[in-house]
Amino acid sequence: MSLSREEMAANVARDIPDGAYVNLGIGQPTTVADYLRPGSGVILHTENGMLGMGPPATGHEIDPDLTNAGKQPVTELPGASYFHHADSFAMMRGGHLDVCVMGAFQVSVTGDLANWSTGAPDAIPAVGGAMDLAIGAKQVFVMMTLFAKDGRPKLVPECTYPLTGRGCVSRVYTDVATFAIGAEGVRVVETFGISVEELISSLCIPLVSSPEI
Amino acid sequence: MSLSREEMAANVARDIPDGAYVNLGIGQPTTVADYLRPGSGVILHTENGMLGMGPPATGHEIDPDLTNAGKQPVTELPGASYFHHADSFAMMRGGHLDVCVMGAFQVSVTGDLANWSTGAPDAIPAVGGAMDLAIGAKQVFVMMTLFAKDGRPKLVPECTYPLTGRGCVSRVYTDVATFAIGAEGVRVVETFGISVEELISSLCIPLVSSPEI
Amino acid sequence: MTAVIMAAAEAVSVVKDGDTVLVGGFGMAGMPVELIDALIEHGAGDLTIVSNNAGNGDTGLAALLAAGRVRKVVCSFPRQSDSWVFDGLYRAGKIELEVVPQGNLAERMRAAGAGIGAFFSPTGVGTPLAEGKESRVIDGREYVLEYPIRGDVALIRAHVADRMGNLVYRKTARNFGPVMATAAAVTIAQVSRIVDIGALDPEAVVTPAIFVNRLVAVSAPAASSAPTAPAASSAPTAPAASSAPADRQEPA
Amino acid sequence: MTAVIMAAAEAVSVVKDGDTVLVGGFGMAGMPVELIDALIEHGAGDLTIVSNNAGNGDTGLAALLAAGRVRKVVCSFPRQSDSWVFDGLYRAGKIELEVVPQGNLAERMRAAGAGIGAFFSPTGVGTPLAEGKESRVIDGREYVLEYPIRGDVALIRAHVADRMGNLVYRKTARNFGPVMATAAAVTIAQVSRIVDIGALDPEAVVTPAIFVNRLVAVSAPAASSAPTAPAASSAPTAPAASSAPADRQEPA
Repeated sequence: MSLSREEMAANVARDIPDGAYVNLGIGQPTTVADYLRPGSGVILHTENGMLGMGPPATGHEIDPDLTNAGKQPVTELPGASYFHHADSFAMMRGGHLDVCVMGAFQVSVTGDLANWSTGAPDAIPAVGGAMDLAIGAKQVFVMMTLFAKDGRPKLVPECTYPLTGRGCVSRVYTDVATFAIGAEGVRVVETFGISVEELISSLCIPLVSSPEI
Repeated sequence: MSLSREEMAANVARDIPDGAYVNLGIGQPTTVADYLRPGSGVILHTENGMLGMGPPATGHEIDPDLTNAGKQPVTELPGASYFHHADSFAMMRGGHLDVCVMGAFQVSVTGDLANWSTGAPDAIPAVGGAMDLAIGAKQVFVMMTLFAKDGRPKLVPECTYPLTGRGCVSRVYTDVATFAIGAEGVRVVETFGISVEELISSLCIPLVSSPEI
Repeated sequence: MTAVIMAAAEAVSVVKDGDTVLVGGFGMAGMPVELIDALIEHGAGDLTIVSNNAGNGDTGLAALLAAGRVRKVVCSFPRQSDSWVFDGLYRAGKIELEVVPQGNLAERMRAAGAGIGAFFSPTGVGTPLAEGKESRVIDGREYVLEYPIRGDVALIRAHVADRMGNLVYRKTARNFGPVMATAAAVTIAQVSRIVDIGALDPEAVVTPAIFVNRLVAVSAPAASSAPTAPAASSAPTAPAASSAPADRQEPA
Repeated sequence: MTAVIMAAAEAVSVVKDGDTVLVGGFGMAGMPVELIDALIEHGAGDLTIVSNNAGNGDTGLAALLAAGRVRKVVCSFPRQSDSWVFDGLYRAGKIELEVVPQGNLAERMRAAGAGIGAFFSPTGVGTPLAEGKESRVIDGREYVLEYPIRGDVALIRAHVADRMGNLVYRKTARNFGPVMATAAAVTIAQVSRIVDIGALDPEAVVTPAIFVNRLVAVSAPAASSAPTAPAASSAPTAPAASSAPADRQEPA
């Protein structure tokens, strides 16, 4: 059985080291926070100027001056700090975040990431902080379904969509398998309801398997 | 009669606009603060990370964590703010200070400033924040005796000492005259105990006089 | 000169046709809505607006765009669930757009404020947003050369100011305010409250007064229902969006 | 990882022979004297020290130099009235010196911490300190290209830390600390006091914990007789120089 979005988020959460400084991208990656082990000591960064971001705000906690990168109301944890945008992005771009988690349209076998534009001629371009996160975090985890709605694989020999960052992705968490991207190429770390042989035949890329699979 | 150092400092202070943000260099320029009109609203910047610096600290006010650029203990005025070194120098280099006042070995007719090194082979080079101040403040005022101890003029056709900054000085306050440096060249603003003719004959530079002299 | 306290209409009258105006805020958090309203009233047009987004809903920046006063928007993320005003103008070819990665946007304004002529940025390398830009490999890593973004005027929202113009902000409404304040020839700050000189802790001032030219007190800013006490963390009283939609295209 | 609290000796044991060590302080204000003492005890040598000055008197940085552990000093102002240790080593040809204008020194470390590959600086143009460096005219003004300064380790002194490593400083002892904390692979902060998580105001944190790896509590730092309460401004009790001489060559 392929994984639900929640199970994918749990897989990502499991690989985040205790005490790591982490930025969770807008949309699906935001849900990874729900699966962090209590007491993990993971500290969340939000690009709009905060470390120590807490869970979504509800009811009387909602404060329009306290939002995440998706502009949703959030809360503040003890030990939080606020800083301005240049400092926040210096933190990202300077390589201080341990992990960031983002969605993707495509990831290439060399870790190129495409997640901001489909290149459609009528689309309004918008990139936000994705390019800064992609090149800044020590590890970039991608969370996506392995196949697009039209069935085409999203883990590809080379990205056909406009790039967000080059050679930056180290792990890809999908509904049917988890991959590690490194010097040796793409390694299958785990599969879910699919064999490595089926994976190989459905993807047009070279794969190596972890010994334990 | 040529001016005392105190009178030179008073001349500089007189030309600092009310409410200006000002950096006073180490040594003689520091004394300009003593001659600012009470209520002038001038706000002093110190390169080591403070706006709103007050007078020197004495007795029980002395705090080793609160010093000026000369590492002398100072005080804090209401409305002060502290910031780190990169922010302090961004303030200087970004053109936000209205006036800085510095000493000089030489100033050229085009406003070049030499005040950090005599180029002596055995000297230990040291520049501090002088080069940043020279290029950063909206106006650079120099305060110096017009002649060196050996009698040579310090307002020169071209600096022979290593430069601190190019074309940055707008006013030169000396013991025998005050000069303005601008597009039209060097203008004598005021003289003290010396005639313009004597000035011209003792300096090897073209001078224009203010109409009022 | 320390900051001068004035009404919004007078404060924004410094904006001229054709100016580049830096507008604070990340979405509505930190957006100086009352200053923008005054700018609409003032009437200056042909503006270039530099802001993280291109307006939300029908107020603030969106209202300025709707009034036809903006020639060009420089931002990182124009397309949001509620950016219909910008979307319509853009699709009708009535507005120019320069998309800048958010970190480059912040750093380019920081460079303007800090006197940096240009800098080699790690962001955008190998992407369409670096096309045509100078690049260089330094210590084995490729960078793109980026230039400062300066404003004629910055409109920002802070929380509390003292009468000199020192500013503190509130939570993530801080965002672009401190950077924009350094990058504009004239910075106008809308604040919830103006206190006496000496009332702010010098260690906690975020924007020193040297960067602030004009102060406008707006006791109940439309963009925020934040309490006015600097240290307060109690709940705001006005309603707020309880489930703001994600503003990025979700690729997954 | 949030900061780990340890003794000075253990904290500085991360320094290896040949490392580049960023040392905070402007003169003695903000100088992490106890960390430097521990580093002398630790014994690592062949160090490159990046600091604003090159030591004062016979303690702190000066003691490290006197112990023969430093190959090179990168600073803006080595020559001071009480820099006899450095002066002697320099004149004896026993130490290298790179003089960097103070603003370039701060900005180059800031660039290292912010991921900037290089930047065009307005400072030093046309002076001997720009000789041999790439320059460029941008918008009619000349700039010099400056590169980041990275540290293997930063030794800084702050005032109060919480147990995560968030730091606040005290008055002008803040100086280079926040910048150096961002520019080193390992940042060690000496503080007067460590408080519980939540005890610092999130709006007033100057160095977020992400930049701090090791915390060392020194209840009575030798370099300062500052009171330990964060907001206190009462008089210190230890004597201090009442008429420190100017540290710059006075040209007038």
